[in-house]
Amino acid sequence: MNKVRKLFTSLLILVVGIAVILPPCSGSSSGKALKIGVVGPETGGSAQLGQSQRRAIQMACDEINEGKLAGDWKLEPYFQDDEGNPTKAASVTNKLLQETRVHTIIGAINSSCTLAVMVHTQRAGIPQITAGSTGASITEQGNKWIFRTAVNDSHQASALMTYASETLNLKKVSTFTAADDYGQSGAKLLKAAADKAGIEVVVEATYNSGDKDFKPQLLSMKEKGTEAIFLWGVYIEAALIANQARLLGMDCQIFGASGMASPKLMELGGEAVEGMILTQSFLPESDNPWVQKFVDNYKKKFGDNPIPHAAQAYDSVYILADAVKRIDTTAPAKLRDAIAGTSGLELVTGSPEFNPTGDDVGKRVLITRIEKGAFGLVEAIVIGQ
Amino acid sequence: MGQGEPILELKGISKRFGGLTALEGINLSVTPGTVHGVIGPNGAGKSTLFNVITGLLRPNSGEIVFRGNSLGRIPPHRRVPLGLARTFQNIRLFKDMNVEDNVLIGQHVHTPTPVLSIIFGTQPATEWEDKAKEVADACLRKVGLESKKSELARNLSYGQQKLVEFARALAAQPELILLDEPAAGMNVSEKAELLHMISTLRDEGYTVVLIEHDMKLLMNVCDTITVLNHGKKIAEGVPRMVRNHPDVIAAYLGKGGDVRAGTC
Amino acid sequence: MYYLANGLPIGAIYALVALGYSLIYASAGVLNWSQGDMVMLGAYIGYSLHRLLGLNYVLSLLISMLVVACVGMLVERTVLHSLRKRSSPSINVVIGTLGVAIICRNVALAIWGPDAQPFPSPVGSTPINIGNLRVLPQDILIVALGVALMLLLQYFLKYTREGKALRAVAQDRMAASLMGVDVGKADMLAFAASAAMGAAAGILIAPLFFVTFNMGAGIGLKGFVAAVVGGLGNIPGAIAGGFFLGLIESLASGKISSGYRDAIAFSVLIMVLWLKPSGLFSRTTKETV
Amino acid sequence: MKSHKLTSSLKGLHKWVLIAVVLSIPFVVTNLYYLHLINLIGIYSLVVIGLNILSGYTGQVSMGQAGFFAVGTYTSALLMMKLQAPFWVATVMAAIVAAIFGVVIAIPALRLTGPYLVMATVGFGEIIRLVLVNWVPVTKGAAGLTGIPAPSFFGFTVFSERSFFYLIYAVVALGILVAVRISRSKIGRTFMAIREDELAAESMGVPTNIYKVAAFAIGAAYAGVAGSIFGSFSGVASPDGFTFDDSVGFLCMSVIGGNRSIFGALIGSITLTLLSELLRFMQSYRLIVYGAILLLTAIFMPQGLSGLGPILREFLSRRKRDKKSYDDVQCSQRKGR
Amino acid sequence: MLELVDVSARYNGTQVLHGVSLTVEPGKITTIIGANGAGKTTTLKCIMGILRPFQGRILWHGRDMTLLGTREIVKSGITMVPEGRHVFPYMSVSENLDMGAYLRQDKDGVKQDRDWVYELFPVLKTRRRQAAGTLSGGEQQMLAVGRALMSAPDILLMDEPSMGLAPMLVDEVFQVICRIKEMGKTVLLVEQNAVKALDVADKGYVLELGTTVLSGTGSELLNNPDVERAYLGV
Repeated sequence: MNKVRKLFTSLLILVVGIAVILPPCSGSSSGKALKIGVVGPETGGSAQLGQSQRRAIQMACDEINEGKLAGDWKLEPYFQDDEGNPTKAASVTNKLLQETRVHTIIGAINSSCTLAVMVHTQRAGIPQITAGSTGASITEQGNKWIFRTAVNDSHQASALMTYASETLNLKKVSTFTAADDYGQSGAKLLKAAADKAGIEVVVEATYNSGDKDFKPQLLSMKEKGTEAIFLWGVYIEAALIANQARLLGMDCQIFGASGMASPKLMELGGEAVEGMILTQSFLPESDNPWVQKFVDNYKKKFGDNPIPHAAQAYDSVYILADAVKRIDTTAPAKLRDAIAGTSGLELVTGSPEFNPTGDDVGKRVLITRIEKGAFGLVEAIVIGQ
Repeated sequence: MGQGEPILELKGISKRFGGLTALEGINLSVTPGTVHGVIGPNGAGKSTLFNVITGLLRPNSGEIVFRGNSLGRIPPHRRVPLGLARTFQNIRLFKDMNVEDNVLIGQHVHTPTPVLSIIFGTQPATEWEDKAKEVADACLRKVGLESKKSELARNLSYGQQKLVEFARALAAQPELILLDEPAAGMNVSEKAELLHMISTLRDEGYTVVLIEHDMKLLMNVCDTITVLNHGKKIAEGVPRMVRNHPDVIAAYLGKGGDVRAGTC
Repeated sequence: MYYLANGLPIGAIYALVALGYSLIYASAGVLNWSQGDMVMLGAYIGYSLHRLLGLNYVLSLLISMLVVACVGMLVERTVLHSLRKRSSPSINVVIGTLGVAIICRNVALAIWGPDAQPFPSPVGSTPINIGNLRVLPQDILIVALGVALMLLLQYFLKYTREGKALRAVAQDRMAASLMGVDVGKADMLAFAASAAMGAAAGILIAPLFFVTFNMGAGIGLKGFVAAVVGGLGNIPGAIAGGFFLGLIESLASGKISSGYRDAIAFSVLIMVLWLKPSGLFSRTTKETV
Repeated sequence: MKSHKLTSSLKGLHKWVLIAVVLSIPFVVTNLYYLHLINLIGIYSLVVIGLNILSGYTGQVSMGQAGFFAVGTYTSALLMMKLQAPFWVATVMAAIVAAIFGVVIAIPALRLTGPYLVMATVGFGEIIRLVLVNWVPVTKGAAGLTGIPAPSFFGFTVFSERSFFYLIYAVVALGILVAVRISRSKIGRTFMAIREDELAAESMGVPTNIYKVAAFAIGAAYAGVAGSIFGSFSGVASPDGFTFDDSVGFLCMSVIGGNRSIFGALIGSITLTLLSELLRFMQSYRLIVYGAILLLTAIFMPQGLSGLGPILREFLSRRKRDKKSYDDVQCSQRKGR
Repeated sequence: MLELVDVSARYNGTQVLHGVSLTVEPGKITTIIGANGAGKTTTLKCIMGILRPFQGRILWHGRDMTLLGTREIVKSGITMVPEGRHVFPYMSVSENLDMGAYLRQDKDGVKQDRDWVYELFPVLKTRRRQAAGTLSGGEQQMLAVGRALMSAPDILLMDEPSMGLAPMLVDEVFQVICRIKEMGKTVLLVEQNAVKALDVADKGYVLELGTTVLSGTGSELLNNPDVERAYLGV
């Protein structure tokens, strides 16, 4: 046994040793290369978002490099896993900035991670695009290095509430949101939007991510005579809530936000999510040629329909490609200005245009309804208008 | 405290575990400066008696008076500064600590804990530590283990561990030492050493109460012997008297009086 | 009444997982932190058999329990057995089984991917009305099968030779070995039975809560809590603890605050432990000197 | 006599060389990513030192150390953000508040041992996290606090990784110094006695309850100080950074490094932090390997990595001894002739 | 039939046995007496394979058993009634007896032996459904003996069967030991109660500090003043 122990000890020392000795291996980039650092949760609770982001970005970079869509520039993505943990997110950002010496960063997805990443991109003066974080606070920091291709939650909330009050004529609604960064910001924005639209919020319930039983909260909504439930969270819980609402015999309208817009929602929710109304930035079934090309390629490569996070991440790469092509340099300040000046591009989720705080206001917000197991477009709103 | 007054007095102590009566109406008084032996067959309630005296077990009835004060519900650790210290039947040393540290724990109640001085590494802490170590070394010298002070307790032989426990109890500077089977597992020379030590302690003015099976040791060192059987006191007196007491012989050697256990 | 009906199914799941903790603690005296991941593995293997290979539900359940039981035995051999041979401190068992948990979780992620997988209920999803309660058929199935498994385990422990040997090892390791019981084998058996219980729990809840690679973490922790409340090592206690926790959770989120539900549950449990340091339903044994 | 003096001055030299090496790290390690990791290691090792005092010395295993870490982070961050308290005041307060939480959890934990104690500490950690998530008006909920100010002393602001390095390692050095003093003092000795045999300690006059509570308070205070620095260091703090997994991570560092030694804390945080970063090249398989390494270390190094120290020392001294006994043999043979 | 040759063993790092040699003859009661800490229990543990001696041999019907595991030793017909009884407290009396027969495959024989044990200890029959932990000390001792007998052993090792029992029960225990001998079983008895043990024994060994210092027939030793001296240390 002692032998095994010795062997193991020397192995461990070897591993640590190699790692310490190994020089920081910088990417072997030659010629004109734009290095893009990508931060997202590839393991842990929100792994499916991070892995979708990774696929879409890899695909976009391949397309751009093959088609020479960024002029002479080659795009090189470098992926890092933050495990959904802000401390890890900060570490890997540093790794990307210091070791890989990336020119820009796409990430992260959890708002808490994105905020942690922003501290370092701002310090280093490197532009950052988040394709996944919708929390309103991200673009309220006064940080000029951050851009967002996800739809700011406040736009989604007001679009939904306006639709509920003007089209459906609802008066009493409840919000039911995740007790995480995404859900908590959603709850706040929904309340504000409801007040503006003149709708009464009778119950403001929350749940912890990972919860399985939502009936107690649903019951209290039922008692208060709620006409609609606004969900803010991810698809697993949304499907469960819809299921349990049906179980309790509630037939009120359910609304949701882009975070849960995934084909998985229908797969898991089945009958129960039929008729649910969601905002999203992207519909795989759309007849928009950009969308169709993206969806076709994605499906060919990965066998699945892409989720909106993937579409936004994909667009972010095209925005970067366009920016670097225009200025023909990777100087961070110039790159930042170039991204800020993006205009006239036709992409999967709209025609991006950033406002002074970094939000993409050229984006389409799509109000969709689930019909026969698929999203159907109800109305498209362009944020900027 | 007058010479004749007992240092420890037990008045009608009873202790039951569930249905089992471990001690029943025990009266006992220990004269200061003497060695008092407690004997009895296994399961007679000797260790329970020690646990009741040191406060690890609370008696169901009865009172314990130590140096004129009733011990009542005083927790075990507050009985040590009053002058009580003990050893255990199955050695309970701090096995992964060195011998000196074990003995230093014995002095716990006699040294201050200068928290701030420890944190800032100032003089008082080191001075106290040095003083404490001197006392600990003296205790170890008494049991002849000074040379082993930096060994881990677990690496000592059984007999040596017993002696360390003894030194640890001494370090508590007690008036009364309770020794639970100190000679068990010792070889002949270690036993002789122990005998000598106990007599020395008595000469130095300590009071000793000990549980022991080794009659030779008891006969040679005890001033008084109390005999327990099935939780009751069946005899008490000077060793010679106890040695010849028929009840004691019957209980301790297992002679069942006239009733023979059947013949095979 | 409503809260009772609501707490029962989840309570049954907790009870199954808690049984696993207790069984292992009783026989081997250690905590197995990979218990929750046995639930996850069970659910995934069941999913693969049922959804991908088209086996029927009951068969998938049985095969999956069998496979995961083997995993449990493997864990016993690699972690507990090696550590016992070296008489390592028990904290190393905790670290070792945590290592196993991390491995399981990420192997599952690598094999089945990050997405949640649906698992259709074998008994349909049309709610049934019982009095003024609406319950899902799967809820009834969970309670029924869960209780059946618990009874089966009880039968195994009470009336079979190996089961009795397992209880004997739990009660007195030395005496059991004097009877000729192979205590090492008993440990393996305990790990296998625990893992199988966990796997069953996984397949039972899969139709309600879907299958995800990190589903084991939450359920594992709750099962541990239930086992502790019931008094670790106490089999009926673990069952009672599971149902107790299910009900407390149902009540706490309904009556007080859903966000603080777990916080309330944990506070109650710490208080319970304060009053009864070895669990609510423990059989107390006193240390003597 | 002379040689004795020489060796003692050599020993002194040792110390100075070590200090010089540590001080020069930020100039040698110019890659800020590595410096960032080194800084994180420093913060973690403070947390783990506290955990070692609690678990390794006193024998009370805690799986809720991230809870104390969180209390420290939020206390200090809120004091600085809401009351504009200077960093050092906030840090002291963080230590005190965390210690108070330590006492609060220690009291119900006094009667608990083994898995029951583990459960109570797990519960405590989760309660803290859930309060941070749900007490939105104060903690800003799950998104957490942003814009936690950088520490500043006499107008000099600690902002860069390099200046943080000096701040962190000054505190780590202080923390190690105090921890070593405690562990080698009467207090540390008493902690160990409680770990070895609580009943015997009680019988020797040790008020075990007070010491157990004290161990919790000290363990928590270390985590509190570390938390305070961590908040300023990362600028943001959210409940995501203080989960059960993080508590487990601290426990792993403690055990893998060797929880019965103060330096084990340092070794553990270095090993596991570097390991999880170094394995990144394996992408999604890295956590599998990480788990396997945890498992193997637990099996093959029961005393943790710091347990290798004595083995190595013994190995070296045995070589010396062998040589010496060889000399003895030669000697005696010569005599015999 | 059972022979220990110069057996030495350590317990927790300290050497407890310093070369114990003894012989047990079939159909007889052999007793080992000695003061506390003399190594009596350790000797039994070595025979049962719970402890592994580092020196010496243990022969059973001429076969070397020194390195076998407990399970094999029980299978070969050796059983021990441990000190402190060690019944399974949460199992019923009859389950405890079943555990005794754990290694046996002959159902009829087991049933027969069970009836025999109930006959030997009628009190066990009346309490057969009760949890063993709720029995009195004496009853538990009976159960421990009965459980050991259920394995149909050739030799029964008994460790301090009279410990902690009231005098009346002590007598009963020794009567039982005699009855077991009458059934043709061999008994190796470790006792502190020297007089009683020597009274029933055919042969006795006196153990002191891990070595056998005296041996002889029961009555020889009983009347040997040296025994009293050695044993009592007077």
